[in-house]
Amino acid sequence: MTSLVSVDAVVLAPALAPVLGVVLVLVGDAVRPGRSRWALPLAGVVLVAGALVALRGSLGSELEPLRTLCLPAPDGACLWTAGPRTSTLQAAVLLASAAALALLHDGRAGRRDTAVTATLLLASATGGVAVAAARDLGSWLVALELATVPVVALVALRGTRSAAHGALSLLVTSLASFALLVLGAALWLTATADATFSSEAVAAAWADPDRRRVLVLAVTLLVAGLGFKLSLVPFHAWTPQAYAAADLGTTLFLAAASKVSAVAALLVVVSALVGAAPGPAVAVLLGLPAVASLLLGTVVALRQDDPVRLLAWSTIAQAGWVVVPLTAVSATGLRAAAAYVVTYAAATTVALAVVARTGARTLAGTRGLLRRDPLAGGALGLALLVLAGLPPGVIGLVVKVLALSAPVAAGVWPVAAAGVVAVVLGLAVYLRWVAVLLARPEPADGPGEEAGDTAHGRSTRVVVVAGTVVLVLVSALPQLLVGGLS
Amino acid sequence: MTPWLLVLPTVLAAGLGVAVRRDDRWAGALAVTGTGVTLLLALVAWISQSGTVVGHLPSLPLGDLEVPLTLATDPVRLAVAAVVALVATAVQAYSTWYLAADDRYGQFAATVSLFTAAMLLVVVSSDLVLTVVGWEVMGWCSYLLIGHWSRRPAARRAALKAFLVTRVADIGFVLGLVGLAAGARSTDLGAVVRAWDRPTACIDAAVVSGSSLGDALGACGAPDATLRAVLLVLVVIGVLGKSAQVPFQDWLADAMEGPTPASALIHAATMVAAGTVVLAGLFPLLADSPSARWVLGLAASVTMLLAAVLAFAQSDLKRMLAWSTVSQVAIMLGAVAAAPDGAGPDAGLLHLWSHALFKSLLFLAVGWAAVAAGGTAATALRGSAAAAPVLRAAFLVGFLSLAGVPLVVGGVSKEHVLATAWDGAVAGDGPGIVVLVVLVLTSAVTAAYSTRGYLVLTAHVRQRPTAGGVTPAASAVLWVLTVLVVFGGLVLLTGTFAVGEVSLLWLLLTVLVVGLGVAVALRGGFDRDPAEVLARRLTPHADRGLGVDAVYRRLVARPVVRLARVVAFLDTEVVDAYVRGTAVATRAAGWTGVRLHRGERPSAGVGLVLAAVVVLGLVGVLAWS
Amino acid sequence: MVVSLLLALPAAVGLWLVSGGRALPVRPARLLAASTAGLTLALAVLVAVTRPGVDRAWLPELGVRWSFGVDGISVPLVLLTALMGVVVTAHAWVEVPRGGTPATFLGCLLLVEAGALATFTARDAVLFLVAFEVVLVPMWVLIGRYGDARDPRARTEAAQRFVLYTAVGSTTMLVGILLLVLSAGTADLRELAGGAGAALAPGTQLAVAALLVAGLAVKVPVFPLHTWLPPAHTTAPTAGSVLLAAVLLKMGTYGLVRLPVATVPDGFGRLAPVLAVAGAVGIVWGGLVCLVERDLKRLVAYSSVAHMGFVVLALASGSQTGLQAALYANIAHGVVSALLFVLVGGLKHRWGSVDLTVRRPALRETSPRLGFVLLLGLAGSLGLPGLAGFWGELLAIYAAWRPADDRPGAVLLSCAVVAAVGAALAAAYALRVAGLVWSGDRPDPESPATPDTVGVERWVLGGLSALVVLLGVAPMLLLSVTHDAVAALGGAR
Amino acid sequence: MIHLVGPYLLAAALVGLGVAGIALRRNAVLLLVGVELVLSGGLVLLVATQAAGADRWAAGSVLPLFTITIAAAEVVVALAVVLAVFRQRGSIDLDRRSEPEDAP
Repeated sequence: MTSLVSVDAVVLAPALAPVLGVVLVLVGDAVRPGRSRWALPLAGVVLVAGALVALRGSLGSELEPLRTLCLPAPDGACLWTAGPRTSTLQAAVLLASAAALALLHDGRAGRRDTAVTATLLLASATGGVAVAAARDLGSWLVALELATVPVVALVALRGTRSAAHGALSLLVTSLASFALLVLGAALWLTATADATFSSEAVAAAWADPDRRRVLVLAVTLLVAGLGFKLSLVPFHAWTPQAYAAADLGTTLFLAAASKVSAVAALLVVVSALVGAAPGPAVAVLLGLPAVASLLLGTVVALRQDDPVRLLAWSTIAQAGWVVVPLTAVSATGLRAAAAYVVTYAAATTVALAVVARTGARTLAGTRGLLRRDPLAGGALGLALLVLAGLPPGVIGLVVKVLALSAPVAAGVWPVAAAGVVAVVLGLAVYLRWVAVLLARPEPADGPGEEAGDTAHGRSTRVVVVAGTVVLVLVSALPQLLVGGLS
Repeated sequence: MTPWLLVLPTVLAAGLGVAVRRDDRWAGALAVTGTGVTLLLALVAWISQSGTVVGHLPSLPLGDLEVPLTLATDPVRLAVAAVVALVATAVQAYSTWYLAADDRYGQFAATVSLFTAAMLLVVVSSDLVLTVVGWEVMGWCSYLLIGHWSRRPAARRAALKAFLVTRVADIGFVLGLVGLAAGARSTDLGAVVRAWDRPTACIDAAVVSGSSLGDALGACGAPDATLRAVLLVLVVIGVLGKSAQVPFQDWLADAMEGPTPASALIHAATMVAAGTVVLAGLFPLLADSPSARWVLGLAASVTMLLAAVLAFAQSDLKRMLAWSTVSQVAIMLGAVAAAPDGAGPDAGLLHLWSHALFKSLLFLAVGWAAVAAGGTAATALRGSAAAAPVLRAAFLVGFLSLAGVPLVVGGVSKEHVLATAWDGAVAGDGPGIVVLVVLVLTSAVTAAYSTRGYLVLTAHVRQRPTAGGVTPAASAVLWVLTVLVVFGGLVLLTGTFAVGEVSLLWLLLTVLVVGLGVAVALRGGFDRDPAEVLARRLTPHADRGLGVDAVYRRLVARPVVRLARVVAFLDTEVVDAYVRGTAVATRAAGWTGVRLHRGERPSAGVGLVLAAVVVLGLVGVLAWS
Repeated sequence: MVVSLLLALPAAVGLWLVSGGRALPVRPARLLAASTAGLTLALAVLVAVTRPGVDRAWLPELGVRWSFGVDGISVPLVLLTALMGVVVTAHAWVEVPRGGTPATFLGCLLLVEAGALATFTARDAVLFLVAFEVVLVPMWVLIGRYGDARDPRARTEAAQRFVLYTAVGSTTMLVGILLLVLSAGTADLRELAGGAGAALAPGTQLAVAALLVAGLAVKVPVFPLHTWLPPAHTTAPTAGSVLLAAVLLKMGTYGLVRLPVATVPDGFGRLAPVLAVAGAVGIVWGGLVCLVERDLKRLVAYSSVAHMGFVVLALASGSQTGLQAALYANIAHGVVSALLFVLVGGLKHRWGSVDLTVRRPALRETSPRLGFVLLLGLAGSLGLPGLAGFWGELLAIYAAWRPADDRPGAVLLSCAVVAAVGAALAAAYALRVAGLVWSGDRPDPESPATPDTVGVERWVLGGLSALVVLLGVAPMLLLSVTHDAVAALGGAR
Repeated sequence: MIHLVGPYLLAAALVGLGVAGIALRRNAVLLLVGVELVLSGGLVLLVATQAAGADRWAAGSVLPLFTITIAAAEVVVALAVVLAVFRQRGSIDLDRRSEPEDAP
């Protein structure tokens, strides 16, 4: 007996990279405490490197996923299984974390707690990467909480009164959802008698009425627990508070990296149900929150005047969109959800980076941005159109088409109908902002107004440019994104 | 010679006329040339051609509907085309003088050319679509011509009224023709007639061989007679509108607001007469459909007499001529309606032919006289024929013809109409008897107002009106027309119009009736206006067309505008309300959502989570256990 | 290759004008835009003659291909769109609305053109949808930014209403397309029209047809989904109105022909009576509103509703004649309404408003050329023979009178009668406008005369007028182009 | 296989108690306690499942260990945040609204 499990460091690299980053930062901080200006750049480099490794994986094939941490021969199950979709999601998590770091770097130049920030963020990214590849209950739970807990601390770290309040909201919701997740995991184990997310076990459980009941309850609790991370209505209440309270970098992390990892976790659960559990049950469990998110998110976003809060409510609506294809419980639905969340994450990253760059606290603060600052204005406009799903943000439209095609194929009409309504309301939300961007800048809107935590730094600019390039590229060739998720 | 050649010159003249409209001389020359060439071509064809010549355009690819766009000429059509071209040439030549001072003469000349082209198209059309084309273009041109002096509110209103009234009637016309074409799956006139014609020979043979009529109809594939009657009635409605017959009669008198040459054209040879041409084309179907014949016959009869009476009582001589047109067109339509199956529509067409000659003469002459006298009212025109010798001759011949005195062209044609009506009355399957009776009455009234017109125009007055710079062209036009009116009856010798013999008895009857009318008119002596003597109290009502205009307004215009207001209101307040309602509802929902989340209490999130879990769990477990 | 160039040229120049070249001064910008539009027109003619195609993989996961090409149905629309591109960019010499930089304005025009061209050439259902959406944002900018300068609020509202209302339609259509594509297993419009769609179960066909018709009816617009159109037209700048009427509305009818009519004929057949009634009501409804409408631009917009009613009615009839009539009326309305909007836009530019209740010197007296064109446009609008509008409307009435065998004859017959009444209403409102604007008294010497049309505007109006007449006197030009494709559609039934 | 009604009932009772605590208590620390109760219900369930019929990895025994560790970490963060909040506003009542003057 050589070892308990096989370990392939190259396959694990996307998760190991941030871990390495954590170690380096902690060691560095221990050597020269308080003088860790390099911590954030270092973390960024590590994250991008990890993302590149992960991207390599997304070129692979679905039939031969990257596997490691496999048990010896008779069992043969692998605790880490990363197909192309998983790899792409991991890359998205890492890149979004890097973007968040960039904003934090610009936003808190001169702060002393950069090492802590970097550590927390890297830890959370590790969790996000790991949860995507986890295929058993234990790793899944651990990775998920590793992704969640540091974020609470990150929000609280800002130290203001509202940050504390937001962190408290986030905390209590996350605690409750953690309890639900554990309970759900226990019920899952009870129902399927298997600690992995395997469709065979689910199919077996579904065949027995008693176990089916427990399984449905388990899925309910798991969806509820993940719904919190995804900001699905009704698990969304913390979102606007935490978004508005945190640093913009943290907000970006919450909005992008955290959402991608949550979706990755959800995909792990749902992919076990595909083909095993009949659609309608799961369709209702996922469909109700999805529809509620779509409608409530857009409707409330329509009345927001703070860009960050608007984006928070838009996140809630977009979370609904991510879940829409999952209601079909089909392989195409999984792909559509992944494509949607990646697109959403990219667009939101760009939008928040631009908000950080301008420091606007109200929509009016971005008035005429397209003329004052064509780069930022154009990037924001494109990102909003992607979120709205209108060309020239073609990718936004493509992923909406993908998202709707799953429920249409499965005949989940109420969800499709809600999607139609949400598209239109969403247009109202985002075009309202785009109209402000297009407007003639008022003379009063001088640069002097740009107070607050403006981040005119170079790294924010890099984020904006890189994000825009990604959006333009995948808009022109949607295959680049969608192909990596099959 | 392809029939398209008849239409082309005037179309070209119209097109080029728009281009050269600034230069009066060019415009005039072009217009006269266009119609003149057409006249020549028509005459040459009429003389040289014996049978039917068909001209094609590439047919329209329309799937299951065949639209061959055929034109056809035969001697009758060529005769009518010739007279149309003649009148148009006369009008064009005349208006070079009449409208010499007008700043929009060029437009006028081009419009007249287009108008002529449209009428020629209707005349030679052998395709229902082309008929509609000519028909509608004429309507539009009438709008432009009547409203030529658009600075005058009365002219604007008259133009609007003319177009709208005829267009409303055209609803029937278009639907009728569309229905006929739909039955035949073709718009070719021949195909339509074949498709809708009653296969009489087949039915008779079947009935003789012992089957019932119903079976015979079925066996022979006879078209639906009821539908055919409905369609023909629809077409007749359109014709009634364009020809200003009851109940659409009122627009034509108002149309006198247009320049006199335009009136001459509209009244004499084109628009109002076009209905006769169209119905003549559909005659084989019409003859088989008693209901359509009755509708047409009754409307024509009522119009004939009513218009004649109104004509007599008009205080304005130009309007008198207008009403006389209405009456005369009714005679043509009456002839078509009354003609029995064997007779054919040629009596009506012959009357069209002669009416074109004498009515254009009268209008052009009155136009000259009005220029000389400075107005068209009977009092103003009194004695104005003295302005020029040609006027005296023109009025004499014209009114004789209008009255239907034998030997002049109008008399010749009217006798044939009488004879046809008699045949129809004898055959007994149509409105022949009604038409006959009313026609006789109308003849008397017509003679009376013709006498009145002549008396008024040629009365002795102290001050002789001056001729007023008439160009030789204009007076030559009048002379030519006068001569043609006198000798036009000789057209019968060509054998173009297939009409029966007229016995001496009819001649005698006509003379008697006309004499009666003249005698009545002369009751007040030679120096007084007969209308003042006989119809003083009727005159104010007649001048207003018996107030039919108000009826139109009350029955059609006002309800439609009211309906339009209601619809406009509904459009913004009901149809659009759901749109605005959605916006309001969305905003309200957003407001509610914001209110619900205003507190941002940490505990609220937890509560929501628990509640949702309970609900979802219950739903899931209960639904799928 | 040529097709790609046809789409890429206006798109690329348009994108550059709204991004990199936004600061370009008006002279070079409009020269660039106009020459691009001219080149596009040349390419469109080339495409119409050679009929090339392009077909590449785009989204294999969804079976969507990057497939563009033309057939008899799309050729006239491609030409019309390219021509309107020239018209609107040339119109920049007449008037460049304020509200942003001229380059952005022109860029948006080119982007709308590119989107419309892509819509008309797309041979893939999903690609069609994407192209369909491309025009929304530039058009929204045109209305919202460059619209009527006097009323910013109305401008914003009209733009928002336009984009949201049509998005409701296009998203509904999206669901319909997805259902169609997923149940038929292909997104290729040729395959779908060639029998893949017709083979679907009746229930699916009906559902697909209902979704597609409901979605596209918004864009057409069909009564009662038309209320976005009048405000959009009223506030849009002249060039925007022209594109809206001549190009965007056509996308709706084109979509109706391409999607429900061609792919799910049985399902469409079951909906046809409803559509026919909506069309007929629209004809009369639009005509009646025009009788009392005060704003000339709104009036022309409502007349569009009436005219599109004829198109829809003809489509609903289901016969080949009906299809031909619909396609003809479609193009005819494009040309006539473009003419009227250029003209009315010019009047608004001159007068400041086009309120019909304000007494002004008659056009016939002060500016005969403008007056002539107005009269021509009105005559075309009322369906005068010899002008473009006539053939489509007459044939639409015929088609409704004699619909395809599977249509309820009585319903369509009543619709034909109503449509004929609507034609009379058209005469009434056209003459109402002529009476108020065209004819009238000589102006007071003091009242300012309306300047007559000169320069580019004159050429634009002249060209459009010539086209109106040409389409009227030579219908075979267009009918023979569409005939084969229509016959092929009929054969697929 | 033995019937495990007792452990299941215990788990249900713990979860119910925890949920009640979460729902009714407005004090952050007491809420934490409620969460821990729900968690322990889950743990009991896991162990009971393991006892009822072991899965191949004995996850019912292993998972509780993981979970307890995570919960401990979570509580650390939670207490830190609660402390921070208490320092900021002198109360850990979860029903308090975010103060407008501090809102962004």
